[in-house]
Amino acid sequence: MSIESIMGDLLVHAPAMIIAIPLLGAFLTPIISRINGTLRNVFVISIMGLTSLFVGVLANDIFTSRVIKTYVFGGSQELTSPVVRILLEIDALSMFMAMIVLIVAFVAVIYSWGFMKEYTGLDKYYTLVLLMTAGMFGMVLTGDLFNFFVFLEITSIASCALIAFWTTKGESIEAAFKYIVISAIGALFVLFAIAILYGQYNALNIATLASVMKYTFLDKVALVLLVGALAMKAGIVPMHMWLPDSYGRAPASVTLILVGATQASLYGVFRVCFTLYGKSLSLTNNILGLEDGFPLALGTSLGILVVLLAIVTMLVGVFMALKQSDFKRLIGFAAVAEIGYMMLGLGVALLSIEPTGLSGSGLMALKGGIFHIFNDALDIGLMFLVAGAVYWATKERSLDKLGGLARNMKYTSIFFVIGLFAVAGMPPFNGFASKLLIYESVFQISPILSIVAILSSIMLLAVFVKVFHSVFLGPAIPKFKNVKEAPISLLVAMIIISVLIVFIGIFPEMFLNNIVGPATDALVNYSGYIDAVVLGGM
Amino acid sequence: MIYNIPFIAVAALILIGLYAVVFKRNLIKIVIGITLIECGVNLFLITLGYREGGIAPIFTNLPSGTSATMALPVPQALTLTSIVIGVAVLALMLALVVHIYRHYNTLDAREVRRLKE
Amino acid sequence: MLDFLNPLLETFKTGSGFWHPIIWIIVAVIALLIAYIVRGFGNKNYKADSGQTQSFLSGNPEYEKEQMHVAGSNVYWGFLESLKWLYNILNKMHNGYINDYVLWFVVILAILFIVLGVI
Amino acid sequence: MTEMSKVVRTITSLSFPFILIYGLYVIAHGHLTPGGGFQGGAIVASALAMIIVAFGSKWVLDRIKEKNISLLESVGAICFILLAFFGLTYADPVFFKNFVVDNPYLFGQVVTDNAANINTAGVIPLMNFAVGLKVIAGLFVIVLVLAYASTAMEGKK
Repeated sequence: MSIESIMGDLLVHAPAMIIAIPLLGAFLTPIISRINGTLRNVFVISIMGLTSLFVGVLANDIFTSRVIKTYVFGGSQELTSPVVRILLEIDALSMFMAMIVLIVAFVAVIYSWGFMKEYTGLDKYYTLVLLMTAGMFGMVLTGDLFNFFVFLEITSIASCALIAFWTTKGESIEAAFKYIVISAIGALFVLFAIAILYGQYNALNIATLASVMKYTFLDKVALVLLVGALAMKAGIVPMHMWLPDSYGRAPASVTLILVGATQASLYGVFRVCFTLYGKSLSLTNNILGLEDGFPLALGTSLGILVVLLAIVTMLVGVFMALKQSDFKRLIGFAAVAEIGYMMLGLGVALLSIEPTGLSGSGLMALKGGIFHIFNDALDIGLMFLVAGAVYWATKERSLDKLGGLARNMKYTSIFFVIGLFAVAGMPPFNGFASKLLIYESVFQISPILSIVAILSSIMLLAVFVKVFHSVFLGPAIPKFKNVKEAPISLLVAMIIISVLIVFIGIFPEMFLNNIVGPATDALVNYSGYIDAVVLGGM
Repeated sequence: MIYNIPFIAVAALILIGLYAVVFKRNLIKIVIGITLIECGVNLFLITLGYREGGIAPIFTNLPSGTSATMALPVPQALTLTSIVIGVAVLALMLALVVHIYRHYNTLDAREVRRLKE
Repeated sequence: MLDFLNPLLETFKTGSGFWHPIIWIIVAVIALLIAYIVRGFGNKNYKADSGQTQSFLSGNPEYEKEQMHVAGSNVYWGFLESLKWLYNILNKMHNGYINDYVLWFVVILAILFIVLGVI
Repeated sequence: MTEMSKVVRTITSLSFPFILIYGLYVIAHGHLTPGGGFQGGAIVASALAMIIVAFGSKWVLDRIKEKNISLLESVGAICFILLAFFGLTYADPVFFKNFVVDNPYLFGQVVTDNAANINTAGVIPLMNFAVGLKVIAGLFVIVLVLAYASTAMEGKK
C-alpha cells in the first residue's frame, strides 16, 4: 500500500470517521477509565487527535479543491435520484464549522485534564464530552434534516448532563433543567417542521427538499418553526435567558464546548435560510396576509426581523453584562452580545439578496458574520477558560470578592488581556478583523446599524475592563495570598487559543481568502449544494 | 372530516403541552407538558405514514399473488427514533427534578430561580 | 524564496475599505517607543519610600490597602444609576421563571408568523 | 422504595421470565416483525423495573452494582459501532456496510420466498442485539437510580 492510496482511503472515509471515532471513543472511555485515570485522559486526547487528523485531511481537500463531498452510509457511493439514502454532505461551510467544533472540543479536553482532576465520575464526564463532540460534528456535517434533529438532540442531552455535572450545587441543576426544557421544546419544534416538510415532499434530504421547494403555506409554517427554534437554541434575545444560566454554571471546559454547540445551532439557521429556502428568498409574500398591502420578498421581511433581533441581542447582551457581578455569567451575557454580530451579518445579507444572487456589501456582511463565528468561539472561549482558571485557583466566582490576582497568576492575566482586546474588537486581534468587515459593509445598508454595532463593541470593552480591574488589579486580598498559577494543562489550552487569536488577527486576509471566502460562497451558492446530490440538478 | 381528526388531535396535543409549559408552575407538570408536545409531534409523523387500506410494511406479510398497499415505513422509523430520544430526555428531566427537589425543597417553578437578572 | 509569505502579508480588504495589521503593529510599536521616550523626560528626583509616595486624601486617614479595592459591582455605579429605568425593564425581563423563557419563544414564533405572512 | 407485599413479589417472580422471554423474542425477530432492539429492550427493562418496584431498589443494588450495568451499556454501544466499523474491512468498504450478507451460516441468507426466515438480513439482527443490550442496561440503570434516589430522599425526611 502506498502513501497515496492510504491518503485516498482516509479522504474517502473521513466524513464518516469524523463522527464515528468520537462516538467509539465515548463508549470505550468507561472501560478504559477502569484501568487508570491518566490512561483515560491520554486515550481521550488521542481520540481527539485521531479525529483532527481526519478533519485536517478533509478540510485540506475541501478548501483547496472547493468541491462538495458526499458520503453514503451502508451502500454504494453512487447516488440515485430520488435520494433515499442516509448521507453526509460536506461543503466548505460545514467544514468551517467542523473546524470550530474540533478546536473547542480539543482544547476543552486538554483543559479538563487539570481542571476536573479533583472531581469523581470523570469516566462519565469524558463519555459525555466525546458524545457531545460527535453530536456537534453530526449537526454540521449531515445532509439530512432528520439526522440533523437526531444530532441536535444528542448534543442537547449530553450538554445538559454536563451542565449538571456539579450535582452538589443547586444552581447547576437549575441551569441544566432550564437548558433541557428549552432544548427539548426547540428540538421538538424542529422535528415538527421536518415532519411538515416530509409530509409535503416525501423527502428528508436537505438538497432534495431545496430542489423541490415550492414555498407553499405549509413551507412558511415550517420556516417559522425552524428559524424560531434554532434561533432559540442559538441564544437570540429575547430567547437567550437559558444561555447565561447554563454558561455561567457549567464547568469552564464544558462551557467552551457549549459555545461550539450554540454555534452549531446558528449554523442550522444559516443553512435553513440560505440553502433550504435559498430558491424562495426572492419570492414575494404579503405581510399580515393582506391581499394588496406590503408586498415584500421573503428575504427582505425575514432580513428586517433578523436585523432587529440582532440589534436587540447586541444591546441587551452588553447592558446586562455591564451589571453582572458573577464572573462567568457576565461572560455569558457578553456571548449573547457577540451572537448579535453574526445575526447582523446574516440579516443584512438577507436584506440585500436579489434574484440574481448576493453580491457587494451584502456578501461582505455575510462574510463578516461567518468570520465572526470563528472569532467568537475563540474569544469568548478564551474568556471562559480564564474564568475557569480563576475559579480553579480561588474557588470564587463573585467579582466583588476577587481582586489583585495578577500578582499570583501572571500568565492567566496576560491571556485575559488578549481575550479582552479580541472580544472588544481591538486591533490587531482577530475580533477586529471580522467586526471591521461587519461595520463597513453594514454601513452601506444603514449607518445606524453600524453605529449601534460599534457602540455595543465599545461597551463590551468597558465590561471587560471592569472585570480586569476587579479580578486582576487592585491590592492583594489576604484570602488569596497563597493562590497558585493555573496548572500546565490549563495554560496549554489557553496558549493554543491565544496563538490562534493572534495569528488570525495578524493575517486576516489569508484566513478570509482561504477559509471564510469558500465557506461563504458555498452558503450563498445553494444550487451547487443541490447539484452535488440531486442528479440532473434542479 | 374523519381523516382530519388526527391532525386536530396533533394541534390539540401541542397546544395543551405548550399551555402546560407556559402556565403551570409545578416542574413535574412542565415535564408532562413537554411529553405532550412530543406525543403530538409523534402522532403527526405517524399520521403522515397512513395509507388507506395499507398493511404493515413487513416483507413476508404480503399475501402471495396480491399487491396490497403497504404503509410507508419511513415515518414509523422516524417516530421510533423520536420516541427513543424522548425517553432519554424524559429520564434526564426527571432526574434533574429529583435533584432540584433535593436542593430547593420545592417543585414550584416560581421559587426555582436562583439564576436571574 | 520568501514567496510563501505573500498570502500572509496581503492587505485586509473589506469591500469598502482596507486595513493592514502589520503596518498597524509597526505604527503602534513606534507610538509606544515615543511614549517611552517622553516618559524619560519625567521628574528625576522621585524617591521611593519617602513622603512623596504617601497618598493624600484631604487629610482623612488612609484605609487599609484591602479596603481600598473598588469591588466589581461598584464599578460603573453612576452609569447603572442613571439608566435605572432601562435596568428595571431588563430585570423584569430576566426574572428566571422557566415558564417565561418558553413564553418568549411563543411570542417570537407569533411575530415570525405575522411577519412572514402566514397568519 | 422498600419491598412490597408477598403477593406482589410472588406474582412478579412468576411473570418475570415470561416478560423476559417475550422481550428477547422481540429483539431477536427485529428484522422480521415490528419491533427490534429498542422495543424488545424496553420490554425486558420493564420486567426489570417490575423487579425493582416489587423488591425495592436496595434489594436490587445489593445484588448488582450500578457501575457494572453501566459497563454493560457501554459494551452494547461499542458492539454497535464496531459492527459499523467492520464494514470498512471488507471489499468495497463503506461505513455501516452489511458485511455478513451472502453467507449461509449467520443471518446471511438472501430472502427468496415469502416465508419468515430468521436466518436473513445480515448485520441488522446483530445490531439489534447490540441495541437491545444497550437499551436493557440503560433503562434498567435509569429506573434503578431514580428509584434509589427517591428512597434516599424519603429516608432523609
